[in-house]
Amino acid sequence: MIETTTIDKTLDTIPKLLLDHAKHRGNSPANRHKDLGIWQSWTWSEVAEEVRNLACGLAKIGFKRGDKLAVIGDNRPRLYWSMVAAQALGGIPVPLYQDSVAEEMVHVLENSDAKFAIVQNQEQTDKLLEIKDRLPHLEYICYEEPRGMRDYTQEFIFYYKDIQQTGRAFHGENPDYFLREVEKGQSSDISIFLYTSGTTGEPKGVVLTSDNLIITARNSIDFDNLTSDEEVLAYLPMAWVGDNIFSLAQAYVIGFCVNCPENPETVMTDLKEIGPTYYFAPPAIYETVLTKVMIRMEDASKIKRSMFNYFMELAKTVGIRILDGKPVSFSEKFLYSVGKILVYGPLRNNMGLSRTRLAYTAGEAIGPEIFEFFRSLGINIKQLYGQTEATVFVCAQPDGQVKADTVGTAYPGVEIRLADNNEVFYRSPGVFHSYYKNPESTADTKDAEGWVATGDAGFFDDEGHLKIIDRAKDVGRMTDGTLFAPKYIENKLKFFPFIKEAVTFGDEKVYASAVICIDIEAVGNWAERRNLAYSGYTDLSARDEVYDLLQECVESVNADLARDEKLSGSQIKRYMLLHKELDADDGELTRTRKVRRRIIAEKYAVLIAALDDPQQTHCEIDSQMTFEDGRTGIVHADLQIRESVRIKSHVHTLAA
Amino acid sequence: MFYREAGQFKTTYIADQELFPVKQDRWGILLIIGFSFIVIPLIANDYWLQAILIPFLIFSLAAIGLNILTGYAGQLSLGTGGFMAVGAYSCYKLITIFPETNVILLILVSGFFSAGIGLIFGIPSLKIKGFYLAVATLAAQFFFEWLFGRVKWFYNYNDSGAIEVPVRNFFNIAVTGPIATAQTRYVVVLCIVTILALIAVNIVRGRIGRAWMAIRDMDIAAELIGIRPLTTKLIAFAISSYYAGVAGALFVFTYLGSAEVEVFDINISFEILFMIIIGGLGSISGAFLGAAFIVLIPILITNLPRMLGIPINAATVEHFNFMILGALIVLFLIFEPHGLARIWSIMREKLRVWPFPY
Amino acid sequence: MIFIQPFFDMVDDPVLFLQVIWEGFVTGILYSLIAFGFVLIFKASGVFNFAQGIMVVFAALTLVGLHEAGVSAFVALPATILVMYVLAFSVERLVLRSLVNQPDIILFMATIGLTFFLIGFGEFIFGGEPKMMITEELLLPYDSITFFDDMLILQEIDIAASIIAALSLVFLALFLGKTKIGIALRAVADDHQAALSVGVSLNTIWVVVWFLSGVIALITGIMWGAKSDVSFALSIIALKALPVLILGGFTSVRGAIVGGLIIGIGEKIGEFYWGGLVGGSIEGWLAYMIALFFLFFRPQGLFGEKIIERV
Amino acid sequence: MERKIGEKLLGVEHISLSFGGVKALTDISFDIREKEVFAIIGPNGAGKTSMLNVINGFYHPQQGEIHFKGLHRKQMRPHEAAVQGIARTFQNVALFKGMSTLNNIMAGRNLKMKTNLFWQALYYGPARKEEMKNREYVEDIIDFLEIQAIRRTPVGKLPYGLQKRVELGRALAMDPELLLLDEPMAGMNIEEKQDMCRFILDINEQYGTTIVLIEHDMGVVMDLSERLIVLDYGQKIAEGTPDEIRGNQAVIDAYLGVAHTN
Repeated sequence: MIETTTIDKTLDTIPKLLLDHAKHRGNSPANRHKDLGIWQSWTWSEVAEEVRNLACGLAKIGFKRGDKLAVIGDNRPRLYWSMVAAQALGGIPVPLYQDSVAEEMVHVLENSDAKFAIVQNQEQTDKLLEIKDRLPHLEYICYEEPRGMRDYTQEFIFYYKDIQQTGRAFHGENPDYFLREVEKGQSSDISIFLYTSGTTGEPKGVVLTSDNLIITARNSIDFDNLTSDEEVLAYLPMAWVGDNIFSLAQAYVIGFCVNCPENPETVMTDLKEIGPTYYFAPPAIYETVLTKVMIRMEDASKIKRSMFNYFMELAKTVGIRILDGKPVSFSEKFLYSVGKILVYGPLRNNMGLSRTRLAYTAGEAIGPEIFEFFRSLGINIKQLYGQTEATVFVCAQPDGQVKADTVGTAYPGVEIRLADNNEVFYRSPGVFHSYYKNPESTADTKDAEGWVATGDAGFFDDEGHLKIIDRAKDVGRMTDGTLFAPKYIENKLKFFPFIKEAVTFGDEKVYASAVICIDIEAVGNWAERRNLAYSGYTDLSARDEVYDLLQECVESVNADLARDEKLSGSQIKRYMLLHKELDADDGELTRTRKVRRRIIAEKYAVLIAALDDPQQTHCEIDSQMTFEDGRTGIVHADLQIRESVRIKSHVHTLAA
Repeated sequence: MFYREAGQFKTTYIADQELFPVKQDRWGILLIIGFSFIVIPLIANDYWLQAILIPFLIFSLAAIGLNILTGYAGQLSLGTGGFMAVGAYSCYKLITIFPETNVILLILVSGFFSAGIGLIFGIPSLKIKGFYLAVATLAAQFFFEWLFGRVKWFYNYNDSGAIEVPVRNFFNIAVTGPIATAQTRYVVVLCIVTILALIAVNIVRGRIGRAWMAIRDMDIAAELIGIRPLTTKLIAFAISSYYAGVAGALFVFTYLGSAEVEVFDINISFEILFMIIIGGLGSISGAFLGAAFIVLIPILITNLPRMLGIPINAATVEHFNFMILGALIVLFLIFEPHGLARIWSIMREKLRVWPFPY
Repeated sequence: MIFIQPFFDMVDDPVLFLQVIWEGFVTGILYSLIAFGFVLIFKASGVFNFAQGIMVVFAALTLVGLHEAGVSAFVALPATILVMYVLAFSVERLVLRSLVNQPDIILFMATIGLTFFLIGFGEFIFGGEPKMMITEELLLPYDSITFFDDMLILQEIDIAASIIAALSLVFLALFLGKTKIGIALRAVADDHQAALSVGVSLNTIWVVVWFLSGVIALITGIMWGAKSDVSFALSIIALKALPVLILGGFTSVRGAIVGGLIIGIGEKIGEFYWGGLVGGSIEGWLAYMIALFFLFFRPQGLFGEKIIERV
Repeated sequence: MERKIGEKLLGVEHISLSFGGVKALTDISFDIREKEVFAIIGPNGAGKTSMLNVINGFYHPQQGEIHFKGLHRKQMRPHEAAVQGIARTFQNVALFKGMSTLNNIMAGRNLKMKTNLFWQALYYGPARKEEMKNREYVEDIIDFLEIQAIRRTPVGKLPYGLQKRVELGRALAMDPELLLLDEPMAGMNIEEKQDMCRFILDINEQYGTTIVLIEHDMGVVMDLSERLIVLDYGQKIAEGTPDEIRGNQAVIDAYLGVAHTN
């Protein structure tokens, strides 16, 4: 049944919403989890009961209002329930990144002074035990999967189901306890702590209230008119704000079903089985999907391949126009519908996106051809710009006005202004309450009127779409005064499948230069098809053929930059291909695979110097690297430097 | 390419273990059934019904029977013809003894006689395997050829030595005998075959089917997990022979109309064996594919040259048929021992991953 | 009671009984020959060659066919032998080679396929209608000798058949015992590695055994053709070799001979004395029943070695 | 972690076995108690496998008796052993190659399934209920052995290590009281061995199954088993705890010496 979002405004906390769904649509599915070979399912009323039992159980063993509950594990219904249970008791859930090592957890756990921790399995339990003595507040650990936990006899360790058992009994004794607790909840209550994995410094705990979550959720539901019939796959980290909106807030407000994959390895197959109608993924995932498609098509028979190419060409024009509701000729429509049968349909089916009505990408800029690819298949993929501090939404692309290189217009209820250094500020109902136990950074970020500094630089294009170019602090000026937005250029480079990572330098320099890491998979493939033998990454990236290949990429980026008056000056003059992949283990990337510009600048100072010196065409370097097996060693390499053609900006010529 | 499996997820084991878990397959099969029940009787002419479709269905049934025994339980039998004969003749005797009883019922009952016989000839399978057993089953083949040819009681002492199918009605429609129309006989056969095929599928995907395959794949291991070899094999023999028996009864009652025992000679046993080899050992759908294949070959050999204007006499057709059959068997055994069924499932896989190659 | 009667008949007319036994003996010899062909192939390649029976007919048919085509008998004979070699060769090339290490049962079914192919092929070339064996042309005797004032009649051809059969058996025994290939062949029967160590490739061995059993088939075919006429109707009778094998064991030459005689004589007696009581011509299945009956007591046959299953 | 070793479950008394004069086992006697992990070790051809074959009724000893769960027996068919609750895996995997992982393990439930042919033919009512009940049971095992990914794969296509796991799953599906493992780790790499060890211990504790295993890797045996006997040329040359055995000179001569050479 379709529900329009005429939502009872008195339902101002997640637990209240839960009870409401249990009451009104108790038999429709709320959660599914691929387990023991099938999708185990829970209706809203079942979820309500599970949550109630857990909450009562927690209360029984001593969970008080305001207590913090750490949640660690893959996306699992029970873990989501534990967050809701905590909220029901007026407590605060603190989801952590399940793949971070014990050390990385210490800060979050003790900063949030979590008293309870509900974890997925033995692995997570072990992490906590390893650091427990440094966490005075942590009193209770509760695990979801009993596997291997037989011998954990410590009195402070509990089995999820046992707690629920106690809870059931407790509920039997005081039947109205749970309801009362839920009723106590208010819209202004603090609803969750979300720790932002900052590129620099310790993560900060972003405090969000019920209002933040629920109002934002409502707006977004109206914006994309989501219904209670959506199917989503919850596979992104629970600690990430997005997941809390998509898999929790939105789901609980409108009441659609959230599906959890069997385990991280099976996400792709599970995705295909569920076929979500509403899907979210960072650009990287869309990119891998596209790459996989292309690589698999390489091995297809000639006829198939040419058919595929023909229809993909067609889709690029027709498909997107259809999606944007623009007119298309009858013959085009006909051909497209043929393509639907032969290519688009099967393709979407294999990607598990057959039923996908709405897909989002965010976090980073997405490659135009990736974006185009999915839209041309008739998948309405859109970009949004957001932050934890904004409870996700700052900008998003309304249906019908979707472009690859913008993040869309201001979101409903969001005001945006640009500072003179092009930094983006916003104000919205989603604006966070504060950073937990960190008033000064709160003050730095959020001013008295509630304007929040994003730290990102950008500008509006003529259609009022925001264009983010880089972190404000990273945006520099070149000696001739033109804006230098490294990230912006790097992303443009990285859009080429052959380029894995790129680091550009140009701040206070005469010309811009780039250090580029090839994508071993894509380039390797390319090399094989030209049966070009190579011994490994270092060898491959030193090849002239590869340099020639990359030359084209760099130059087309330059052409692209030339189109933009503000950035034309920052075209790349000299570049080199690095002999190794940037690696988180070498501290060159963050765990979330973001480039650590500073560290690289120090580590490869030699190279950068060489790039800046027009005379040098070569540069030798010894650098430390970590190998697959974890050993570290020094590798020596002699890297060549190439010049790339820079295009004169048309804009300038016109101006002159 | 027609598969749209995204969103077809299973929330219960019942759904997960459905016969056709994928929606598109369900539609496909329904389409086929609908077509053969409604469209064919309307459009097909007598030649098609009488010369192709009816024998095809009957052979499919026999092939399912043999496939249960050989393909699933791994017990090779060359006695199918004999078991079919038992079915046919017991049906003939039944209809003489109980002239008033519904003929369709009798056909189904006569299967039990051959089942019983199958049980007896299955007993050696306790001690012997492989071609030893195959030879043992030849005993059944030759014995019954002789029995029904020599003992006059079985063909009611006709001078002709043949059994004549009397006219029998079902709701006042003649379903057997000379005046029964091809349409009626086709529908009767189709109903019986469909139901029995469904039953076969159910059995092979359940406990008994697994026990059969276990015995087939590794009898020692099977015994060590508590599967009783003899009982399991005997069940296979009984059920298999039941199918053969019903097929035999149908063969005479709805196809030939009158027959001498020679129609059940060893060659029919071989033909049915070939059907399951070409169709696919251990696959019910394979039985149908194989039957279709082998029923069609002679027709093709006869008609193709005619179309091309080359005169060809019946004898040569016969010879070619033998040669081609023989060659095909060898080829299939070499290149696709799992037969047409496997080829189909490979094609299906291709369709599922379309446009990707894998 | 009525089933006891025949025993008295035997005693009453021993000469007739002798005659029956002789008849059985002759058929038995022929069974033995076919069975021998089976055993040869089975020992060497583990293939249960269902087509052996057909090869008999095919050989005979080729011989007669060639002669009808105007080839003189003594050219036709070696020509046929050549044909049998080509057959053996192509079977090894086209069938066995591609089916190595397949389960025996698959190979068995392949030979059934081969059977059908040979039938179709043979009839296509030489026509389906029965033919007369060219007995005289091959200088085989065709009179008959009689004893006990014509009470006991022995066909000379039968005697010749027995002698030739015996000779060829002896010859083959020598071949297996003395020649290098023969020894290799016996080695293969035990294990393939051993054979290779003798320095003969499996493929050649297979060609050889199939050729040998082809020759045996030809001999059998001639004998049989001389008794009845030559057509694929014979192939049913040729199948009789199967019960013989079960009786004698798949791996034993001795078994093949003894089994052949038992079946031959047994079924003749059965047919002659009891057949009438149950409607006659029980020859068709009696052999199988006898074999089946045996199976219960010695599944491995009279001379086959016992199979011990290991885990 | 304390394990509750219980009453005597299996008694082997003066077993002698020979094939046509060749002595495979001579006068072997030992007891196995409930819930223990018991190992049989010895050089190749010491008669270890024959011992297992005797226990689950595949071979019939000329002399001696077997007591299982109190009741004594001299002769029995393998499937009777299965009925009594003895399961078994093989030195070289003996799976049903043509069937999927799921069906292989389901086959292990055979004894627990009873519905008659009639319902089987309909695949409805009791038959389907029973099928689903056992599917659930099997899925637990699949989850336990971490083989979800290969649920539908024909076992013939699986790598050796996984096949061994599936075979273990099949034995486990019988819900046995006594589990005989014939070299469960033969031909495995370290990683697979470690997994297998973990599984064996978990089985022993989670399902409370008594386990008898034959294993060459002394390290593994010493870690896993509470008690073991050592066979050599079909005779028992030692019995005791791993530590006792380590010290035992006869064993060192007979076994360890061999083990080092191969």
